[in-house]
Amino acid sequence: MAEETHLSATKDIDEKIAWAEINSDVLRSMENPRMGYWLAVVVSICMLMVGVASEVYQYNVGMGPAQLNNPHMWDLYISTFVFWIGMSHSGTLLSAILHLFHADWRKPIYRFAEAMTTFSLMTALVFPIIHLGRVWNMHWVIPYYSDRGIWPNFRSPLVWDAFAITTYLTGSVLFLYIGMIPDLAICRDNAIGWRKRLYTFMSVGWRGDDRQWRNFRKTYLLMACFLIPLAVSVHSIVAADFAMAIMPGWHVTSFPPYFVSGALYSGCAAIITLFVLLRYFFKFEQYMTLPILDKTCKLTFAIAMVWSYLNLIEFASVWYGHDIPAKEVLIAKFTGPYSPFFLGMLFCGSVLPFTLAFEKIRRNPMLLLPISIFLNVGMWLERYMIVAPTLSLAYHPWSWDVMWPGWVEWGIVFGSFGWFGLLFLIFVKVFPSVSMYEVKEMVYHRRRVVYEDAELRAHEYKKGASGASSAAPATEGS
Amino acid sequence: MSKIEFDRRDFLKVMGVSGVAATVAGCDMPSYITSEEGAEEVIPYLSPEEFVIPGVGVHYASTCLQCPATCGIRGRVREGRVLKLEGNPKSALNTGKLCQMGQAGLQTHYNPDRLTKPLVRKDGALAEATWEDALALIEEKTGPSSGLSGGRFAWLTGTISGHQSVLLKAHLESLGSSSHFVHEVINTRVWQAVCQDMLGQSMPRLRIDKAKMVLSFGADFLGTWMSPIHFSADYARFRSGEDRGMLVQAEPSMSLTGANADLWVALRPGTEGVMALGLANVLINKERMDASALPAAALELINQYGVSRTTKMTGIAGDRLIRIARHLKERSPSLVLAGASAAGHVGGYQSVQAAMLLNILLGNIDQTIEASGDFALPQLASVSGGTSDLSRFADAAGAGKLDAVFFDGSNPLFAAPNHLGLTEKFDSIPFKVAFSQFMDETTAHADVVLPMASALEDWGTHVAAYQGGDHEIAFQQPLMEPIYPGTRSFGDMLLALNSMRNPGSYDGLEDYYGYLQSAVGSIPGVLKGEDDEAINVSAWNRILQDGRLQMPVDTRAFTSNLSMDDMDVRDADPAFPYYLVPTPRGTLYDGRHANIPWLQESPDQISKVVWNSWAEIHPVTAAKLAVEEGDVITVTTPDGVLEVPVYIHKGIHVDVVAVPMGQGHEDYGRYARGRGVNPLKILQPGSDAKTGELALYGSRAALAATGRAGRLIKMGNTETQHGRKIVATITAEQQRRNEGDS
Amino acid sequence: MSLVRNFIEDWSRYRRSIDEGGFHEYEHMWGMVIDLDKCTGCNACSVACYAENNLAVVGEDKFENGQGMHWMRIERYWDEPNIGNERVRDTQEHGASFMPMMCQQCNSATCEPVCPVSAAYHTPDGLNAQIYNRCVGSRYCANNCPYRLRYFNFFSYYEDSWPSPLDMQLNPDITVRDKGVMEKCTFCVQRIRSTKNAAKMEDRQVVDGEVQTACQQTCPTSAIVFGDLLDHESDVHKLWHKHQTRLGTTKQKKDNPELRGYRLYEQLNTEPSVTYLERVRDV
Amino acid sequence: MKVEAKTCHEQTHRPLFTWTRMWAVLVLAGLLGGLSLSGSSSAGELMAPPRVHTPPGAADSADEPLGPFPGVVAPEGTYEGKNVEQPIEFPHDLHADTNKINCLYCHTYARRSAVAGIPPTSKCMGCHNVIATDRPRIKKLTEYWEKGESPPWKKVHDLPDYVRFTHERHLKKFLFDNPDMSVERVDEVCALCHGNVKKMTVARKQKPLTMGFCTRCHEANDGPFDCQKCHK
Repeated sequence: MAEETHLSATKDIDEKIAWAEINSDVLRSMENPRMGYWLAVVVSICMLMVGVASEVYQYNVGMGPAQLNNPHMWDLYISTFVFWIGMSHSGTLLSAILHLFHADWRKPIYRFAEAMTTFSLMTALVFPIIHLGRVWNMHWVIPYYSDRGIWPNFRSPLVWDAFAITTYLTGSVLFLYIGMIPDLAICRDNAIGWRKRLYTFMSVGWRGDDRQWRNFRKTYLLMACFLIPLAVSVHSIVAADFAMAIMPGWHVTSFPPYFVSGALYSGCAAIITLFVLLRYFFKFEQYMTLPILDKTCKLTFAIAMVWSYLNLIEFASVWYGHDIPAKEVLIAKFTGPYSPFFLGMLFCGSVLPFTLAFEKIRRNPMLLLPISIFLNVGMWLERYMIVAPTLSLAYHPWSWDVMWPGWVEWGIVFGSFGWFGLLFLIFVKVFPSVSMYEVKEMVYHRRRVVYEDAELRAHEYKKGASGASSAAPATEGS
Repeated sequence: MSKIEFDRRDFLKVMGVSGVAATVAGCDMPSYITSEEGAEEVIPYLSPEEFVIPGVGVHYASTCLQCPATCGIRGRVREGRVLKLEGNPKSALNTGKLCQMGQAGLQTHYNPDRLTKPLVRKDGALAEATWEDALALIEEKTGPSSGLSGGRFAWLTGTISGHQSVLLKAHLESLGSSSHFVHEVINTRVWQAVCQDMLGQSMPRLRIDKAKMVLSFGADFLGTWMSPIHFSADYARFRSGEDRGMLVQAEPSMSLTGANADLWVALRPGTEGVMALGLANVLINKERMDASALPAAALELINQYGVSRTTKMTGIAGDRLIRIARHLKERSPSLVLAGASAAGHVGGYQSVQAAMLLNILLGNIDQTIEASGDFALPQLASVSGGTSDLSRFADAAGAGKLDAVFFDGSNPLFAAPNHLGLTEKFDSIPFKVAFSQFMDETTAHADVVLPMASALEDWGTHVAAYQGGDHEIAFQQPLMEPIYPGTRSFGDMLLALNSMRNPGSYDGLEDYYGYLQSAVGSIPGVLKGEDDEAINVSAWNRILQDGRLQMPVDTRAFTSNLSMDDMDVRDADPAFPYYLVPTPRGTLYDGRHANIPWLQESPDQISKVVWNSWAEIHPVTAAKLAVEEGDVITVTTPDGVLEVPVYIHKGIHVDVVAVPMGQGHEDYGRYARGRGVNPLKILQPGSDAKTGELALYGSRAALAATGRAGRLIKMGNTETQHGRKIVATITAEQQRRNEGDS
Repeated sequence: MSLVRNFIEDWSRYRRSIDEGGFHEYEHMWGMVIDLDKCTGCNACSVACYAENNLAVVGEDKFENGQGMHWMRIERYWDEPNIGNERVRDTQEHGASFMPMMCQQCNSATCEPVCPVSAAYHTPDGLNAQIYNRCVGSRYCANNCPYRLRYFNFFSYYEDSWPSPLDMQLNPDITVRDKGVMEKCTFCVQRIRSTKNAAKMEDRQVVDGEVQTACQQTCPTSAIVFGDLLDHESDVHKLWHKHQTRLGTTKQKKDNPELRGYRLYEQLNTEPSVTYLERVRDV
Repeated sequence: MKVEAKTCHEQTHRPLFTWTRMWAVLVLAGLLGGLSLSGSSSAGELMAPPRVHTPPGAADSADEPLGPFPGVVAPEGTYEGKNVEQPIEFPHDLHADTNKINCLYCHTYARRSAVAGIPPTSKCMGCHNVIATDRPRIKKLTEYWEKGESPPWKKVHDLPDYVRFTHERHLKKFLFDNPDMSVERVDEVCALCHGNVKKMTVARKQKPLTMGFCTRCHEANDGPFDCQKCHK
């Protein structure tokens, strides 16, 4: 046991793991779901139903029951949309960016992060659609040939959103899929029944010969390079939704980087949450080791600092600027009716991450679970604090108004979490949530490292040892 | 005649569905939109006039009956539906302009709560009946066979004029009765009495546009006083140019006119006259104005009201008094007006008298107060009402002097204060017939309810009490055919009643329209035809197109008969430290517009409150009561209690609580019922000695916080501009300097 | 080469047309002047607008939620920031400040570029049009309007706003808006349209004063002046120049700073076509 | 599923992997995504049938060619309207074709108003209290007339309520301001949007009257393109 902790304290992964063991572990995680799993599925389906019911009601009655009113034309829908879009960035970060940086500790955890990307995008995509007053005309935002021969307004950030999000969704789905092909092959070889058919189709005849691997690597690298600018652009465009408006508190130049950093931040926090959960429920202690958790936390901490810094920049630029209404909004954020949320956001977003500065906490999953969740609560509040206070306190004092969301709005936001959870639950049982082949690569590298320096020491010993006798080197006889 | 009749009536028919298609929402879900063949019907006219083109609106002139000012209107008629009302440019009174009440005339006409069938009270409850039954019952009770005669019968109406009033008088005479009670809550009776007594003319013309300064004691001439739209146009001229006039308004709580004043003075209610005398005192003793025009009695009365005493009684700083007096002297000609808040007291007559005295002292007579004479045809002239008739009616009813009463255009049971105990007295009257469009408080207590055609479906002539410049008869003509066939024209009813009393009269007239044509035709020198026997159709049509008929103005000069009585200012009762002011507003008026959704949702001009009642109090009072905006307070007078949410602003005297009249209906359709409170109910007894008008502004009240937060629905969430340049203000000097030419 | 030429042409056109609100090819340019000194805040314009434009009465609950529809609203302020507030310290000695607010028909409007489907766009008449049946209800335009003068149909108001026979009053020249549609003041475009139609049928130009907006027509003090800013004989154009208010600027430079004309929030460079004349008080 | 530990390197199976196959899957996914986004029908294009380009003359007798007359490019597109049950089966062919009655004689509002309007019943009776009074349809008409009401005609050419179309302006452009046209040939102008009514008894919708139909014609005849001109 002490050995175990010692290992986990130092090594990303234990080089002694047999590849067969890896396969069996990961594949086991995909089989015979337990009671808890079904419970989780039922719960998320119920949440989803709440959302669907609210949306049906809203579709028939109008946006009124959401308590939207004249100054508050946008509210939870848009802020939650931004939140989910943000979530989606972490996957890309881990799988694409770190892939380029050859940070191989990402390998055991990038798969579910990538899945999270895809699913949160699918969740986010729902919101700009349902927030439309006339949902049945949503496709007018997409340029397509129609009898009327009219086109969307390409100056509008909302149209850019439509492009950006759909592109990004397609991209990340492909990336997720391509990355899975070798693993799907493994599943195929071990599956029977409908799974067999599914994996056979999806693994497109992968048999892992040399040429396939070479092309595979090329494609994967290509996709990674393609995805990174996409990820950055998506959230910059979402930021443009606000930055392009002239409203005080929105019309801020630093919004795009601010949004991107916030996105990565919330994404990483979400990864930590899922990391801990998967590690616990699927017994992935061997792969999702504490050192990796530690590294993820360090990454999160760094991004949190960047985010806080950009926050400060925004405050300063407003404070020292001449835009009086913007200043009023800023002051109101600190003192007005929304101040509890705003201060809460500052606490969760900028103070709480300092706990990640301590290694003890970084390596304590049970502690990290609530922390990471609170980080995300903070990030959700951030988005809400971008939308609501500005609208409640814009240029024209006559229409100043504080408004609290109605039940329909809450219902749909609530349902979106159920939707995400459902997708993710299905994923972990149908697809390997840990990348087997890459973990194998990782293990393989570790072995090489270990054995090579062992041989080196042995060699030096033979050179320097003339007659002198001491304890035989560990490698002797091996 | 009949030819015109036929074509008009056919033209006024509602055409097909083609126009009403607009009511199908334009852009809802795809499924809703009807554009496939055969889905809609389109029904053409039978044989329309040449100028009737579907899809093209035609404008017809008529007269607005939303308030007694009788402005001229023009209705846009399309496919037989009147869509919009505009002011009639031909009318000298409102020159093409209209107020919000006038605009909302449409919703009085199209109101979903209108009465459509006659109702007759059977064993305690009103039940639907046919016109025949209703009229038979009326004949039985008031016909020749009923033996009813003399003062046992009475009419109670609102302000009435023109040929309706002629026919009504004829009906009264046929019964040998002379008791015609004319009831208006918002009236100018006291002002008229004072003018009559001091100048010999009850309605002199007021030239606000000629005045360089207007000092108004609570005369809300932009909102509810006399003829607001006419005065608004004058006001616009008064305000423009290098000699831009100055408006000083002294009143207990801010009216719309007060909101536009250069100087608004919060005055202790009932001391208007004192302030006027104080000003006169300053003008004579400080400004050395020539007072030879004034009688000796008035002079020594004035001398009693030195600055110090005036200040003590009115609560206005002495230097301010002196400054106003100086302005009055410098800016001649000026104009001093006294409105409801001055007249509505026990000593109301004297207050108005004092104001008029000030006019005389300042030499405004024949300058800004012009002789207007009487209306050329006295039988058509406006019988303008007041609240004194209400108390007289209450007394008569209470004394059991009335057997049968007919009501029209007035809602006494809503307006009567509790102390009159009118409801019981009213129910004690054996036979009550209501000619009404709506089921209001009074109608609900009637024995027979006859549904009347709306103002936009009916014929009539009207004469304004206040004539702007040239005198005219305002013509009211139908803008569309009656929505409900069950309703009948008031004129037709009067004809029917008359011929019921003495059959044979008005023979050969098929209806009121015919009567009007012949009656107007008989006005000397109006319808100059080739032969005066036949109606000159073109001349008649011209009148209908103009909607106005010019009458000769008699230029009788003023006869001055100056007198002055001492002020009658009552001291506050310590148990009831506050003054209760039932503010009239140009929105719901005296409550008759509470059933109009547009006006219910149109924010109050001062407080911006909609759909509800509120009590205005000063921040100091609010601090005393420890209430915030929207908290509910109780307003208690010896005659009753109100529970209202407060609106706090500084446009009100510290000792005053103002509750707008108009809400608090128990029964006036879906939009009015059970909404807000009615301040008129809890007013205290007391009336002006001279005219007998109720002292509406003379009540005292005690305030108490209930600790509950009420529902105060306001438009807008700020009272201030937060330093932005939204409404910028400059001084009159700058304006005069730069806009001399205009 | 041609690219350079186009650029130069456009630029010079822009410079020339800056007085007409920048680079636009206008037939007309409808503008307004509102004299805040004449405005008595009587609300007639607001009700006239309800009558003319099929505005829904939403009822007290929805009004309380801020879901009311008043294209023309009269705002009332108690303070006087630019001449100091000592006159309103204990009583409102100057009365109230009324502000009639309707869509300012900005020439570089903030609502237009953000509409995803171009339902909000600028017409050759210089109006901010709102095409109801094109609107998808993203509400971005309303968020981006600094004057907060766009109103959204949060419900199917038409279902209970006009119980029969009130619906017979509805104006057939305007769509009755349904839920999910943004709407706003149009300067009574249906009146403009029909007047232009009449003029075209007679092959002539629209003359000044021929088009009257509902609010202008009913205003008891004639505080509202409406007309074509391109027509240099029109009253509205004369008033703009009398008060030295110009389009195409974010700050009015006047030889005589005491002239009363100003546009609301023009520092935001929204180019409103509505000029307000300052309120006057005799102190 | 049954798990037995193997690694993919020890696998042997059919060599079927091809990049084409892989990309096919990807393209498929992309298509699905795209389709799922572009929604179904909507208010804007509800009455849009498949746009058909029919050169004049290629259609059935009911809209047989009325040669494109000078100064006007005829709008494209056809539509098969259903037969509408009218209170009286009014024979357009008899009036307009056989008896050569000008369209504007009855639909007289077309040149004075936005709507063409159904002629007032008095106009029908103007002739028919003497002509063909014995025919059943005329009998029916006379009944209506004597009851003092008009027949409740069904609207055949209807536009959504947010569309404003003025007959007068179109007539002005195509007929009165068109030097090559004379009022006698007005039926050709009407036929641009109403099909060849002369060949029908009860009018049938012959043209789609969709926004595309309008805009294409506006494009061809340089009509206005300002949305607000036609949308109210």
